[in-house]
Amino acid sequence: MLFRRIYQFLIIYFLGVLLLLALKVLLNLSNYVIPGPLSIWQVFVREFQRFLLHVLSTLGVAVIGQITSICLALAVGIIGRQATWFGTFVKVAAYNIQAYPIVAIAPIIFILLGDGFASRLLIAAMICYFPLLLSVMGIMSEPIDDIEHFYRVTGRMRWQLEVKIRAFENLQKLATVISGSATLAMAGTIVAEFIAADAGIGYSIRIALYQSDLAKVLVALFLIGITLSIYQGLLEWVGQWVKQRWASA
Amino acid sequence: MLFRRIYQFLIIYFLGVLLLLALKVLLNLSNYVIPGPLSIWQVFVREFQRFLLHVLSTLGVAVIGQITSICLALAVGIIGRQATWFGTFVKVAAYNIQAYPIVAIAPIIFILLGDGFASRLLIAAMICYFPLLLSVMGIMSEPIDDIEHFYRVTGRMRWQLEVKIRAFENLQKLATVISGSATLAMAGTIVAEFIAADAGIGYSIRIALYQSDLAKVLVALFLIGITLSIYQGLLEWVGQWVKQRWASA
Amino acid sequence: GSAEEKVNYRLKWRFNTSVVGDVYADAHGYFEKEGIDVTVKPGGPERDAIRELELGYAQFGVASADQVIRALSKGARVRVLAQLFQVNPLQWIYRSAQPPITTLADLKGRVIGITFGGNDETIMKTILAKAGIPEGAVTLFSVRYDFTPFYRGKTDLWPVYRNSQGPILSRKLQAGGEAVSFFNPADFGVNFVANSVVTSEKMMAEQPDQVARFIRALLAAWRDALAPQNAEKALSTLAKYDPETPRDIQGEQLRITRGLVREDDGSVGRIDVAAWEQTEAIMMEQKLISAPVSVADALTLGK
Amino acid sequence: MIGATASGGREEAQNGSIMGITCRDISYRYPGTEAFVFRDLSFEMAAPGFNALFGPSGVGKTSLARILCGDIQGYEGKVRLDGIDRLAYSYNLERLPGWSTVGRHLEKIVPASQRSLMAELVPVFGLESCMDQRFSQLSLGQKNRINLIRYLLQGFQLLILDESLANVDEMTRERIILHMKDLFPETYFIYISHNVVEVSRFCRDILVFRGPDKQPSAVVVQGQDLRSSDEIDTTAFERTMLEIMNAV
Amino acid sequence: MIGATASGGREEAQNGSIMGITCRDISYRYPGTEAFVFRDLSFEMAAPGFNALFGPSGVGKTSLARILCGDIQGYEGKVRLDGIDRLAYSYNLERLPGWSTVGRHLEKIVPASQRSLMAELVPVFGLESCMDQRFSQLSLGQKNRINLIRYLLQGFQLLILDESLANVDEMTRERIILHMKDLFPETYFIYISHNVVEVSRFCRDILVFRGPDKQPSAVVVQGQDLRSSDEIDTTAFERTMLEIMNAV
Ligand SMILES: Nc1ncnc2c1ncn2[C@@H]1O[C@H](COP(=O)(O)OP(=O)(O)OP(=O)(O)O)[C@@H](O)[C@H]1O
Ligand SMILES: Nc1ncnc2c1ncn2[C@@H]1O[C@H](COP(=O)(O)OP(=O)(O)OP(=O)(O)O)[C@@H](O)[C@H]1O
Ligand SMILES: [Mg+2]
Ligand SMILES: [Mg+2]
Repeated sequence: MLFRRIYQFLIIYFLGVLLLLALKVLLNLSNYVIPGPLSIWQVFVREFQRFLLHVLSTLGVAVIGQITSICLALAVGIIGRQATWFGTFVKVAAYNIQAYPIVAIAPIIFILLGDGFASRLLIAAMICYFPLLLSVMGIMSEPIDDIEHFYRVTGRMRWQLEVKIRAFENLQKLATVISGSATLAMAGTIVAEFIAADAGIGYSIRIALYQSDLAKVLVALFLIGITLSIYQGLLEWVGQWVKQRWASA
Repeated sequence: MLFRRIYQFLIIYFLGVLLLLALKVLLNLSNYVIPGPLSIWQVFVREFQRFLLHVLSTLGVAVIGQITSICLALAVGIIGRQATWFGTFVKVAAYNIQAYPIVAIAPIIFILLGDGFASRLLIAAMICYFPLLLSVMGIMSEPIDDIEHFYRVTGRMRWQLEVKIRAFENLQKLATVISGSATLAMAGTIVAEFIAADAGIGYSIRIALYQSDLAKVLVALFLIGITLSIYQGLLEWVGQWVKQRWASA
Repeated sequence: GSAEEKVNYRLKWRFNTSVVGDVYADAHGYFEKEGIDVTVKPGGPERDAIRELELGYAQFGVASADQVIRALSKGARVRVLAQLFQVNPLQWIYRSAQPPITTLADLKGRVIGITFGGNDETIMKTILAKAGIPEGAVTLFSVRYDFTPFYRGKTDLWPVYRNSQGPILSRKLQAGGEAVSFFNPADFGVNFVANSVVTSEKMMAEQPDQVARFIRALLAAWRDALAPQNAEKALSTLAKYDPETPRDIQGEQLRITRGLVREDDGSVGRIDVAAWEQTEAIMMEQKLISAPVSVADALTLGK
Repeated sequence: MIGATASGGREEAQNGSIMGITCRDISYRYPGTEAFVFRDLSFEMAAPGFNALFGPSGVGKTSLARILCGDIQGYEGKVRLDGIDRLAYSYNLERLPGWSTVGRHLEKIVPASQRSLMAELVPVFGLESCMDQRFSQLSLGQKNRINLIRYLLQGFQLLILDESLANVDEMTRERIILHMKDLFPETYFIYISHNVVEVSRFCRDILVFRGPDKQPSAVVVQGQDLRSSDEIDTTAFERTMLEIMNAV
Repeated sequence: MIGATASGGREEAQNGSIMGITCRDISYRYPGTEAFVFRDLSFEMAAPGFNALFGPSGVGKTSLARILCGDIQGYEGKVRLDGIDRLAYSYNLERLPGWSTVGRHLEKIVPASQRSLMAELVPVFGLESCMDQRFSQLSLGQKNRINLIRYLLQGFQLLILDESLANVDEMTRERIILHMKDLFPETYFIYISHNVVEVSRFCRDILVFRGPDKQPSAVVVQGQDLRSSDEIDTTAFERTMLEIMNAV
């Protein structure tokens, strides 16, 4: 699976690059608009190590951001699943904050948290949490009567149990969403770096864009893609493992 | 419900503003860091009408973007649900594209599509589609054996039917995710305007940021929140209606 | 030529006072008078006029000198038609309460905001090198679009566009009881060229007449827009293209823009070859290009 | 007490220990449907023990059960549950959560005081070998029995068993019913089953449904109410069966 | 033909019309479990008609059914299905999709050639009033019957009915079975039920499971195979019942 994931990524990536190069040849574009294969390769060789380190540093933040947002989404999803006043209140809050483009509230975040690691993490988590939230909310607000009935009539139902039941019955869906959200955590971290940081691959991309250096951008995208493929492969594997453990403990 | 949604938004918004003002007083920040209530109000009065028009223009694009991304997510989710080579290929592609921060691929999008409406729409849709995709993928890849069994053994199962069965059984979850994705479509459109447009509330926010005018940003956020609350209320209502129609046609 | 010739003109930045001449030309029929149908398109940080020239999305554009030089170094066939800003508007704002910067040595010990990867980084590093200030003697602070660190005194100098952001910030801080000053690298001999009008070599070769008419119309518009007696007309035009900025601020912006673009004799668009060569040299020094590009060859001089 | 004010014959009861179920003129149709499930249904089940609802499929047994336990509201008529506070409706499609074995689940939900009873019941129900399995790994009849056993151990005063043993073989079913009667003599069971022999033999009051078009729409037939020690009286048994068949 | 090469007595069959089910030495345990569900199970069901699987809950009826229809693989031994190409396993928990009425669903999935047959079956199954309802609005027994009816109209040669009528009352069930036998004489039915009376009366070959510890682990008992026109031979019937009870 992991292996397949990686070579499929490679296919997609090179198809994309080929498309760009085809465009270059067709329209007779200079290296400034679309860099030639040679210069992409040179940039790759030159920047590989540095960019890889940046990507890994980004990945580190992304992982923490993802964990944070999973917790956040679970918390909000569990509270927001209720049709109570407070439940809908939390839901409305969670939704509205998401509607605001991060860039617009980033200044407020920086005022509140300073511009260190915390802000970056928060931005990454905010980009990542919402899709998780939607799924968690969808799953958590749908009763599984055949299982829950007993606990209700015996007065044993607690919210923890309810959450556990619904999570377990939707483990497959949750796993899909959580492993997919790795992607968002990564994108979120990159955006955060783009806005705020002076490290990480988002920062490198920002500089490359300032310098109109598409070759660097392409190399960065390549490394992001590879790293993400591996990370997601791992996550899926962990997901499988958890499912097996929980289903056969 | 709609009414509750709106006043809950108002509570949240004013709590947020109060927090900022409290911070202002506590840290003794000057007006240029956090504007005072009076100047926020003045900006509100001055800009209300203009910003409202911008928000509505943004909403228009967001609606189209959301529809586009629902279609996209359904298409990709339906193809990607299969464990075939092509299925995982599409999935890997869908995931990787998402991992790239929009800002990084925006230049490539502009190269390919020019800078018209298409680019903006694409960017808005790309931000919105992925969370939808995750949910659709989760839902579409989980068989509902008790219903599907018959169609399988009688050789009647077509992918359309499979999709229909799974969608119907998960209507509640899909409705949650789709109406929630309005939020993302809005955010996506604003980001697109931020990057590319010369109209819409995203553009206004960008200028406000460039001019370091937090009061304008706050007014814009207010209008975005109100508009979104109403739009989401409508969507939920439509969702209810569809559910009722489909479940009792 | 016929009035049917349609061309796109891609600006470097969105519609604001920095492009007053461009929108003035658009609003008051300067291009029509020359028989060209020009669509003036606003720019932005994600825009690149030189790319669009090659892709055929635009026939004329505004690009900064570093973009031109980078493009040349990568084989783009781009030509500079006119240099709009004689003085680079990219300058640093600082509070007047701080010791004034009268010599470069005064920078020592300050916290200086720069946008990593941006032109301000190039310029500031050139200045530091020129003044012999070692990297450790100043603190470089990574800048975003959010001014809070400057507002809250975490940085002493903050890069701004003198003509567009300058007046806005000055006013804000003044309202808070603080006066501001600007540090202008040009005052210390660093002339890093800013926005210029460009077109492709192909246009130059195939439509020299159209190019001539375009630049004639454009420069006339700039000249008129910046003429003090046309200030009201220019401001009314701006109000249409840039409703986001209050008119009094626009007046201030226009005044400053005039000082950066217009020469004493009222002329605009002069290409300062020495400044271009200095810009290229700086970029060589900073390793932003790997080999000289002979930028002078790309400049369209003499009229 | 559900859906009723205290009126009628039973409020003389001096304490809660005297239990009884009385329904008067119950009419019900599901929202949005035309047809009544039942009309003016009246009956009484005077004493605890193994009582039954019997009748053709679709006649309204489940609906009545859900009215009794309060799941369905909006009916006409009166339902009185005297001396019954703890009651539950259980049905044959219920599931246990999948994250641990059936045995562990039972341990969690059975009060300590009922543990020894549970130990007694498990072999009666033939479930020894299932305790280490997950619920999803059980056969249908095993699922039925596990579900029933957990309800039995909750100390309900009224327990409605909607086809709770429908997928269990007859021998096991008989054994289970006889033990239930011995071990829970004070409990009101309402057993819903399609097996006329079983109902006739083991039940006390059998409410036989006749459909909404006949009047009365249901009659109570006295069953043989057999216990494990009893010998069956074949004639009486056959009479009961006949009575039921004629009622339907 | 599933899980077997053509060897043994039946390959002499000149054409596909001679059907037969033969199993030889089937042993199976679920992956990850210790205990065998059955060991060296051998049996033959030589002719079409109403055949049955019978045995205590948890003995392996469902498992064998799913082996026969190919759902379960990885067993030892041989399964031969001669002359049977179209076969299906159906069970009592199946559901119809909810987006239209039961009647509309049936219209969609019943071939035009079977429409008149369907019109005949609906009243026999007592389902006239259900056609305008959604599946979720039906009673359990109604669900069972709707599910069964749609399988009957697909022209299967072998149809395994796993407790497909378990939640239907006995009278309706009897009526349904008799009509099925009349209308589908050429079809191989394998009927799984816990009702010994029903199985003894209506079935032809009854495979009675004895659990994995006894040898042979299952025996075939001849049932009365009653049709709608037949009178029941009480002695023979009681002998069959006894035979079954003894076998288990
Ligand atoms: N949710 C519902 N909406 C509309 N009608 C319903 C609903 N549930 C049940 N019915 C109808 O009410 C009638 C009684 O159903 P009920 O489930 O009570 O029958 P039952 O006696 O339990 O039958 P069975 O023995 O098959 O379980 C049936 O005709 C059924 O179609
Ligand atoms: N997925 C599974 N994993 C492990 N064991 C299983 C699984 N499914 C069934 N079993 C076990 O296999 C045995 C036979 O189950 P099966 O469902 O075939 O019984 P059955 O004869 O159909 O019983 P019933 O009459 O209760 O439906 C049971 O003991 C059951 O616990
Ligand atoms: Mg029922
Ligand atoms: Mg079974």
